[in-house]
Amino acid sequence: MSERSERTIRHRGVSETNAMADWTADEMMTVAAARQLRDGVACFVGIGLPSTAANLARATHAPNLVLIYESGCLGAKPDRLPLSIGDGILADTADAVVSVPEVFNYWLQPGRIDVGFLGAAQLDRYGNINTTVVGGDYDAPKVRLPGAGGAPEIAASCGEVVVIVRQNPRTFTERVDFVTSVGYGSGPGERERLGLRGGGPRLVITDLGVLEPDPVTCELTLTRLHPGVTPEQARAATAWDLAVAERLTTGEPPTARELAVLRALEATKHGGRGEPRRPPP
Amino acid sequence: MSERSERTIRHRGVSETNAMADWTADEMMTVAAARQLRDGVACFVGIGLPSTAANLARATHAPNLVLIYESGCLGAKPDRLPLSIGDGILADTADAVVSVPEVFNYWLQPGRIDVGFLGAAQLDRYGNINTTVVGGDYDAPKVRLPGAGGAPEIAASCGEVVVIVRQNPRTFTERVDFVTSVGYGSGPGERERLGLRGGGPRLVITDLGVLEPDPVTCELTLTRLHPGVTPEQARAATAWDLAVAERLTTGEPPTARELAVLRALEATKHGGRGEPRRPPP
Amino acid sequence: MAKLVSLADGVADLVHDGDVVALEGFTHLIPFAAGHEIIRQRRQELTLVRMTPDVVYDQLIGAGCARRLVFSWGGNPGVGSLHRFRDAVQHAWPRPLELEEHSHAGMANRYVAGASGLPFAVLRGYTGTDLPRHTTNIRPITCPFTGETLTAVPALRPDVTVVHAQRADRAGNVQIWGITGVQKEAVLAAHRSLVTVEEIVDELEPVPGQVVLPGWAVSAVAEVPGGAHPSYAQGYSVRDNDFYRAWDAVSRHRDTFRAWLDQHVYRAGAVA
Amino acid sequence: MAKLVSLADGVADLVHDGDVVALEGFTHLIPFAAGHEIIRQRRQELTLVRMTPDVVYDQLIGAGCARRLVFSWGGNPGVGSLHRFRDAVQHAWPRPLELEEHSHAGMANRYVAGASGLPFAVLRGYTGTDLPRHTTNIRPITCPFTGETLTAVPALRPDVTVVHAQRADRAGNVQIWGITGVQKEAVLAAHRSLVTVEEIVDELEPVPGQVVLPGWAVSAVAEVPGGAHPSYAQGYSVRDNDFYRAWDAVSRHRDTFRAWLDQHVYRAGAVA
Repeated sequence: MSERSERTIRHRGVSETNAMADWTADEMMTVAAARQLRDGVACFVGIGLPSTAANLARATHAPNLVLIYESGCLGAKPDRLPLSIGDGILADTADAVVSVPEVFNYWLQPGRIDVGFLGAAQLDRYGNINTTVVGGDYDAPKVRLPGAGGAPEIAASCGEVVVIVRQNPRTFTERVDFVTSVGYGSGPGERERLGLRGGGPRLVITDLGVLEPDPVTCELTLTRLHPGVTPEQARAATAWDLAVAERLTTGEPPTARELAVLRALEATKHGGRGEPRRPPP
Repeated sequence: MSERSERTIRHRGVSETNAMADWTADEMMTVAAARQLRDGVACFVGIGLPSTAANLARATHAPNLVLIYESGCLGAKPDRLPLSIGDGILADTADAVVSVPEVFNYWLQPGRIDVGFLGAAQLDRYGNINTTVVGGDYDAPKVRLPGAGGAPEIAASCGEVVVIVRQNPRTFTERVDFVTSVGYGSGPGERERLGLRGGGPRLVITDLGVLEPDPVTCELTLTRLHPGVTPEQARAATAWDLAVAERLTTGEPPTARELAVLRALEATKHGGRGEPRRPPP
Repeated sequence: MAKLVSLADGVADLVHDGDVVALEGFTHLIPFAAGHEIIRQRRQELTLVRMTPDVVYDQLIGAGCARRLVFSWGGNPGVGSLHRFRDAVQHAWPRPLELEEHSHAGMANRYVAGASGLPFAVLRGYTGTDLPRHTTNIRPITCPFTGETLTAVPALRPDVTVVHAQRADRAGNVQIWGITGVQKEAVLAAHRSLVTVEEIVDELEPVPGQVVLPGWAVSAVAEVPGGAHPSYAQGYSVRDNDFYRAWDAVSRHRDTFRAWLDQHVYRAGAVA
Repeated sequence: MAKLVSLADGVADLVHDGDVVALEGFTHLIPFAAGHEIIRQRRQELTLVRMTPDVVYDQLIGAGCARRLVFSWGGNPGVGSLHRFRDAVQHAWPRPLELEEHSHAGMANRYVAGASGLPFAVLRGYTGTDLPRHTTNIRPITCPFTGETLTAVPALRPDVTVVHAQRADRAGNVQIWGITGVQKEAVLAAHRSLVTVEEIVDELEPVPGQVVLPGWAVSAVAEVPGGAHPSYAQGYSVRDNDFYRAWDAVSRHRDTFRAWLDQHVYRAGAVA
């Protein structure tokens, strides 16, 4: 998946007097995700949108957010967007850098991480995630995706999971072709039966709105729309018969500060050739 | 057990013209142990006589001996005798300092250490070692000893084991009261049956001579005497009917250099109160 | 974030009668001052856990704080026996002491399992020894791939772990260097943790060989300069070998031990 | 003691046709130059092992060196898909590629078991996912103390592991700092190991956060400045993000890939 949104649809903001009130759907999605991170929690961050959202949160309302990267960086405090989960800026600014076995065994597995951020290539109504293969069968897939990475255990062991994913009927599918990471499995009680100790998906944040599991059925339910989005758009972007909350709310648009900080962060995400060799520190 | 020998018997050396030719039985034992360490091997060292012998070897014929201490110091190169397995000089001079779990799991357990040095409170004819309880039963022992420490796994996993122990009938016993560390168990094939991957005791070095396992029966056999010791003395110091090799040899006495280096090392083993607090480095 | 507390408050809050308590520190950085505070607050019925119950546990055992000891090597390193430990085992003085006995490799792996949120650890260990006869906490386990038999030990999950470290910052991030032993695992395995430090600083200057425990993984930090004495804190102090030697005589008899305890612990302040 | 060798000699000596080969380095310190040398020496039928088979394995797979891939995440980090990997899986080009697929936690623990001389590792992982349906190398295991079911994975024991590091001394002691990933475990799990380094120095000045691999635990060390490019070596270089982005176009079609391989690997010297 590309780090940069390929969508260019722009929403007209609420305030004509605010020069920054133009935002993209991806910006709205990132801001909505950042807002979900309470200050001081520990957050297991993947690269791309989750990392952008987490760093936006840290630069705005959550200065003490603890960012954990699977490369072993605990409490990283990058002043620019890292370009990979192993960016040098993460090690340079971390409270501690530990080995990859340690980050999984001592930090993720025992449930020390409050929030896990995940993406998805396919997602079903119970928040089960596929990032492995789409179409055909496993041995001869139509599309071979990167695979599991840290996701199965993040989904199993974090206190809760937040999924960030663009909403469309190919992604929001009736049945995932491969269960890479378990959400609520086949429904209520399944996580407990499997012995998964984390709480599972608490939120799915898309470019259209926010879905939350129904407290009884565990089925993902549309609970919030981003400004300018209709329930019909969200239902049309979902292959299953999307449940909509009785009290469907509309989220606040990005504030000028959120957008300014987000765009300043994005501007740090330039490429660049490797610099010539420097002497060691 | 005291680090310092309480024996004061002195042997008259071979050369009347050598002013250093007076040595103690413990010195002979330490020198004999040091000589067994080939240069470049990795050696798991306990404190006391093993540490003295290993450091003597490193200061004489084996400058590239790799000293491994269970405190996690790999390749320590102390210029004085460490006073405990966690002496700061070990960390300061080590190639790498690792955690205690790592030293056991990544370094000892896979068989990376060539030689393990062990002491014993009791030892039987198959080189099984007791450092746990003597007399009475386990729950109400006559003497409670320190216990296992690293010894059971050193005895199991090192390429070979060298035992350094003073010889007397209480220690060299028909049957150990508790098997803390396995030598050859009940005899040939037992290590293989137990799945122990190290070679077991290759040498037992005492203040009287050297015992080696018989290649067929695995029974410890007296193969060498220190200068001035008789086979009868060794048999009298052994509670079982000690086998004596057909070709019993007599070891070389400590050289002047060995004694000088050993005594210089011992002289560094002074005590001392903690110094007042210093600023951190 | 770890709370910054006094040693007395830290022990009062975190160490309770009947708790499973681990004081760790492998020769280096042994939390003696915290041990004395536990004695001073007259904690009872503790299960004491420690790989090397050396002088600090000799003191706690002799003071009657312990009901049970889980350990792998109980001696006065470089000196000899622990007389209070022996007296408790051999003569039930001042009270009986139950033992659960392991090897270092087993204990280290039990902490690793605890830190990892696993119920057990697997090792090549104990095989052929008499140790498994005396506890149900050493059991065989079969490799599901090769069929080979190995040894399993259950995770250690102390109610509270206490360690000493060189430094912490004001957010409670703890920095340890030199021989770091099993401290990280012991802290992460525990439900609660108390770290005494030589000093609290504004900024933790990185040091080669350091282990950093993030403040959000520690319950409380107390500044206790010299809190490892007679053990040492690399960069701050050296080991007081005279004390270890002198302990042999002090601890050999009940009355000299009690006099020492009275003078150096009960009547002393929070800092040893 | 590790031998000091040229990269070409190191690969010739240590990497053989049909071997199980692990190139590790978690985003940082990826041994690209060694990968290119393996391609240049036209190794065949390799089982390639790596947590994150990114661009370096896209190159090895596209060059036809691999029969099998054991991995947990195969993508171009921050860019997108690996087109050579996809072409091999989806169209068996240039030859079929068997997959054995895990999670990061599983792969990391497989290396830990290998480094520890154990036949398997235990973790909380894979449960409820479809991963266990496609390999026999993920199996349930029961805790002998609690009865709880966990997951076992077999040890990884590569024939040879190749990593890149910042420095080594003349005895072959290797120093790595920054993100150290799973390199120590991958080296210790392997029967043989080759470490490429930015430079060989007389003395390894200690650096905070360092991991040191003793020379006696490494088979050979080769000085290959820039050997991690387009990945980076903290303290020596920064990541060449343009290269990773450009790789998407280079690798998308077989002919552009072959042209790149011809120009930048086959016709290049030992140093990438």
